[in-house]
Amino acid sequence: MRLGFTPDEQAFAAECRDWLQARMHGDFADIRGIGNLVAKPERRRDWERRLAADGWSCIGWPRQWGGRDATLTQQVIFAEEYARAGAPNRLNHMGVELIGPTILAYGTPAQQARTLPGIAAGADIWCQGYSEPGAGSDLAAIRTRARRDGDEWVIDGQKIWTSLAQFADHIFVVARTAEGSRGRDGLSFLLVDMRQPGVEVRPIRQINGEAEFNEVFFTDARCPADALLGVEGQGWEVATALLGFERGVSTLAQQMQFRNELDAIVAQARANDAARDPLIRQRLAESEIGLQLMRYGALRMLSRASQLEESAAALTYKIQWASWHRSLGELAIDVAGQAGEILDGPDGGYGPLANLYLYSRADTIYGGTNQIQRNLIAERALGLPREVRGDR
Amino acid sequence: MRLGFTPDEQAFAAECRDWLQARMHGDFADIRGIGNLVAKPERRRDWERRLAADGWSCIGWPRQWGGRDATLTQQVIFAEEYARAGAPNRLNHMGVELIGPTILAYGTPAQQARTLPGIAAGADIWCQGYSEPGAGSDLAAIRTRARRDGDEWVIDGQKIWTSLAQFADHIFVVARTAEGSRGRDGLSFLLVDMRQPGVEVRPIRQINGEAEFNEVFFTDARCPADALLGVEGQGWEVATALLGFERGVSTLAQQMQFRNELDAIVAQARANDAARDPLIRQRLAESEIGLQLMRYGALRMLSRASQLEESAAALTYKIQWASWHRSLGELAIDVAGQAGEILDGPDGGYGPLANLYLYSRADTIYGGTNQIQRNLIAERALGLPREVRGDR
Amino acid sequence: MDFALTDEQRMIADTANAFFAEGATSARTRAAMDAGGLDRELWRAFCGELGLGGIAVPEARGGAGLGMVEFALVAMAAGERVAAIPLLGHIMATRAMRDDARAPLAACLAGDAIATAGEADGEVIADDSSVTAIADFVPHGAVADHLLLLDGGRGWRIALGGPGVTVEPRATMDATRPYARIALDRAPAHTIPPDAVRQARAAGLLCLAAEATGGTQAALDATVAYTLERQQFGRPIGSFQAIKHRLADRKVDLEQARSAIYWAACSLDEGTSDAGTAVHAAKAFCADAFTRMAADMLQLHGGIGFTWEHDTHLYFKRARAIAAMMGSSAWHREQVAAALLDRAA
Amino acid sequence: MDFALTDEQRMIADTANAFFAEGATSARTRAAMDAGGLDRELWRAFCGELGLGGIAVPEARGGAGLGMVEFALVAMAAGERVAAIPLLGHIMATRAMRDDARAPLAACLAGDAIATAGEADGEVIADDSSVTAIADFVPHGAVADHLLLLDGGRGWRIALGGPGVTVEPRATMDATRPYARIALDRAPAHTIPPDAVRQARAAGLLCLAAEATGGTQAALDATVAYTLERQQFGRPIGSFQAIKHRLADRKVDLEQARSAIYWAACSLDEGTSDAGTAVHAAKAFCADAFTRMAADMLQLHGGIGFTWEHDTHLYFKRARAIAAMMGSSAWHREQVAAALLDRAA
Repeated sequence: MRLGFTPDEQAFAAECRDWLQARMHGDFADIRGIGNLVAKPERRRDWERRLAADGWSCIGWPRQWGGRDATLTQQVIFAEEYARAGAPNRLNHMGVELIGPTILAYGTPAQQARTLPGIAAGADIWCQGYSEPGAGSDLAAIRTRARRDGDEWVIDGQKIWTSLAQFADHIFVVARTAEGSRGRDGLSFLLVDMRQPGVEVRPIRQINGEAEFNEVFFTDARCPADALLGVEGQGWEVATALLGFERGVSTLAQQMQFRNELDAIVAQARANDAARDPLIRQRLAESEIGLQLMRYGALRMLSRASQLEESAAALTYKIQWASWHRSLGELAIDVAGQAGEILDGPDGGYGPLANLYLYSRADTIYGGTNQIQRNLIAERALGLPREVRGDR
Repeated sequence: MRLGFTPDEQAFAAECRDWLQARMHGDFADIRGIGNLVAKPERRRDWERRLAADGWSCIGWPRQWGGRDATLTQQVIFAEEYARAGAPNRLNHMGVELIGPTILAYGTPAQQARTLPGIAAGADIWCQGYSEPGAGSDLAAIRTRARRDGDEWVIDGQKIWTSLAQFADHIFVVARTAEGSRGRDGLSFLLVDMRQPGVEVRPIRQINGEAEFNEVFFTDARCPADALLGVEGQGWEVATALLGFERGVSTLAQQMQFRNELDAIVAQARANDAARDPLIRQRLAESEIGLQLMRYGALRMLSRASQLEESAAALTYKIQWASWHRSLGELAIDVAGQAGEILDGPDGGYGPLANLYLYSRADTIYGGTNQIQRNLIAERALGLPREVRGDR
Repeated sequence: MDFALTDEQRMIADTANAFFAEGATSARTRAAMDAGGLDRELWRAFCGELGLGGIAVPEARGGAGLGMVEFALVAMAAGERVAAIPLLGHIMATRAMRDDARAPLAACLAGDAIATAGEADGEVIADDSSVTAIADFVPHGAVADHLLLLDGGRGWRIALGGPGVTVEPRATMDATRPYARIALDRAPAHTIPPDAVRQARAAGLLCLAAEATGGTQAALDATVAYTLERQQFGRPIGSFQAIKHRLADRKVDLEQARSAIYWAACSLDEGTSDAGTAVHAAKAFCADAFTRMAADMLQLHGGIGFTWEHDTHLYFKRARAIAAMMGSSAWHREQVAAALLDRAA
Repeated sequence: MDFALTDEQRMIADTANAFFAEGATSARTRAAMDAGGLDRELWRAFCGELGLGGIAVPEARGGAGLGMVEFALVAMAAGERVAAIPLLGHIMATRAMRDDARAPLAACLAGDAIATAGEADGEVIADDSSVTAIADFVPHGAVADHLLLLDGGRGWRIALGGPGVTVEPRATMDATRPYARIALDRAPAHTIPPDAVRQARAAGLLCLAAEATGGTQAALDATVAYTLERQQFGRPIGSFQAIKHRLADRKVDLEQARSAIYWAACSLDEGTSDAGTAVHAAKAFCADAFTRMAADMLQLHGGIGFTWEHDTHLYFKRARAIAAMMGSSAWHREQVAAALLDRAA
């Protein structure tokens, strides 16, 4: 157990830092520090391509597919330097961090050759087609169907809460391929092109007035027969494996975004004297402690993912960061006071602290509500009895 | 809706105050301010008799049975003056406040004549035989049996968590009189003399080292056939009706005890400068607010118990006071600091603040745990679905 | 002592509930949100047809001659529907105008003129007839005709149509009660006596606490209904114990909030010595209870509650606004603590 | 960077866990509670046979030459069993003695002498060779031979058998670690340098945090087991969602507590600049997590957990003691806040 970096690792950190700082204070200064996920999408596409051009798009991937075979520590270093430099949220997070590794694990060589270069090059943006209306966190209740028609799959149904679908070129879809199947059985995992008439995206306006999430409608949408990842009926397993990558090194990048948010709150508290309020100070300390414990928890997960004790840390991570972030939003608006309620952000929208307050409410809902997470922890980590389903 | 007292009510308050203050600074000064429930039992028996002698034992009862037919407001006044004077917890709370009113409601004239005068006179102390090992808060799981033998009921079984049984002359027992019955059916409510060989009391040593609670064992214990309150098989109904009296005027006396405890914490906080800590001040304010809201909630319950809105207030009252009191215990020990952990109380026991910390942990357990209370509120006040039993 | 509502009080509550249930619909409130946060038609009907504009004003001054208990019942009803009406500023300003013969009370009670109230931020320079000050967050300030400006124990009444007044509307998170920034530069002002200032502020705090309690009730009702209807894992989610218990806790909150409202309102009406503590307690407790309930409403509605189309965010944002207005809960608790700790031992 | 335990570290943890599971039984701990809170046989075995008394002391000074990570693993194991041993004072005092050639380190490491540490309360008068002071709450003070007295940045080593020392045992809520009041009246004292004082205090805080984390683990395990076994309404109570969710939250706490321990221990071993913050964070977080878990253990065990015979109260009281020792959680958070807010913007 060791926290410090070797001289080689320190050199790598300097390389990352130099490259990122140069970009963020140079040709990409206009998108430095952008937290908002839907702002300036074209510039962020440029940024994805620039990362790729200089070899920083997916450093953890194999060299064969445009990566650098980076060690875990190198990935940690890059993720942290990335956020520290104020580089924007990755428009292609889903591609690089989730579907890419899943295709590496489950894809045929042909599928890999067809999909990975576009992701690595920053050209193809991906989104995730899991949630459905009425199904919420219950993946087994999926009703979107895909039927075989010659050399193609034909997809009908609806997805919801699809983040950034309005910018995506591709979507990975969990659909029911076995007619009449129920629950986890009969699902398959499909890679679908968004640029076709059968796919329609409707943005969902959120409580902060913006629209990161979307509904995606499939009406006779099509993908080639060999766009099925894994084997037919293996959709549940592939979908679940993909979720496992959510706990990868990108968690550290997310944490550095959190760090930037906390820094902004600290700055506000200093500016309006909230920093002199002992109660606010307690909450700032709690946020600081919680963030550090997320960091060290993530390092535990990443350092030895196979150890039993560490897998419990992985299981508890979603509710930990989601609840932490929601509390940070509450702290943000309390520090801002009434001034935080005035819409004086860019384009007449919410300022960053108010937006954080509103937006962070989604964190404990999507990707498995806190309630679902507690069930999982109780059942898988503590061995308590499973919840009774009403329909079994 | 009116808070103030009429001149008549003010005069009554003065009468209560004068009598109580004279006793508490006179011949009963030695038990003034005793919060501990098991200390000086003999003097507290004296006190019960003295209350009775001067007509203060059960003022809400009918004159016929030794009461004063006091109005609700008079009862409120007496309860509050009682606690304000530092008069001790009633050793015969169960007799005066719970079984007495239940016998008035369900008893035959003969049963009333046999039991009520002894309670009113402060001579007969009662305790409650509800809980059983393994049954916890689940009254329907009672296993104590009573079988008819000529003119008597013969009782076998075990009760637990029987408060003050070591001082009691009588116990009211819920027992299964219909052989082979299950759940709420086949239970009866019996009035049993503790002074017989078939009844054995074993104190339970608690985490604060004292023993308010007891196990009570019945081995061929007996009571007359006509000591069954209500009719055979009606035990569930009678037992539940009795619990309703727990939300009577005595809640206000309990609250004045709470007020005395809060005052002691405030005094300690002033003495050791904890009162200058902004976090402690917040918690003191929360305690003060919570106590006031209990008071006004109780007044709502009592003022118009039949109104729909008020019954919700009644349903929420147990968890409210229990959780409040447990938090008060935490505040007490935090205010006391490490000094509070030193056993410097009378007889080498815990000091009052440490004792409050430990003892109040029972409040959210007995008489229906907080978990049970939340189920009741969700199901009865909000109409949410009932919990699934495992054995049905 | 009788701590139950009288029949007349129940009738007032029923009338107000029916009025807002019919009038303050989601569609009308959303229309008002795009129009300065004011449903003027609803407000006129409230003041005129219903005659509730002067509920707590003496009959001699053209009001209904009732008290703070009755006002609180009305404010709870308005809060239940997140009505876009200037009730807060109105009760504060009219409370301050009661003993002021030259005040435009009649027009305000009739709903023809709109009165509001705001705290001064920063320095206030005042003489006998004018005031120079800035109030940053004046509720419904952009649609108001009269302002009650407060600064500690001092207060002034100012006609907003007069000289030396600059009103800057501000887009506000709770669009049912938007703020305005009002700058006064030697604006003509009528001084309000300290007791009226105290009463106005107490009425405002009670109004916020009562609105919060109404909002808590409505949010709880809506959430219970949703959890009974919404199915997950083949069961209504309201059958899951974690959700039952969460909502049970909110019900416990709600009952306490009601007790807080009645305590504070009665204490103000009867002028008891603990009225100040009661009002602080009510504001802190009820605002916090509403904040918790609105947060749970959002959480338990899942994704749908996170959309603009659903009414959840109206309650969520109203709860936030109430929590931040006229002093945070922590500040009000500190006042309670000071009273408790300064009491003779 | 490698934030997983090494094989050697896992072996140390396994050894310590096995040692305390076998030795620190409920019966022995309860016997120790009636004998000054010290299981001397267990302590001798820990120091002697196991050789763990000097785990974090350099080999040149007779120790095992390991660090704070290894010590924390051992302290967690001791905390899991609420062992009645003077580990806290020992690690603080021996940490301070490391560079002090005249200190009775060997006897302490062997378990032949018992060392403890305590904060001075009130004024301290000291010269080169003696100290006058009072320490009110010295853990295991009544059975100790040597005292490390701390007062802010200053520290002294005092032989308790010497002149000018009065030791008054105090019956203490956590009878596995009773306090003594130690009064020093010009007692001969050896001055400890400020850096050693800082290290001793950090080691003490880490010890408490690690004990708390071990206690949290044990209390969670026991409660999970009990809720699986205990039936109510015809089901194991562990199948009720409210209980599942409560325990899930405690598991989340526990995982964070472990991260806090490793962060703090590594930071101390590597001397990072945030080591101070890490130690404050660990004490505050782990003490609070243990307090919550012990409270839930009591609540979810129902009546049985409220009895003297059941071990629940040992954990409940230990949690309380840890929370109050060496600064409250709020105090430690305030130190974290100060570091955060004083950091250059």
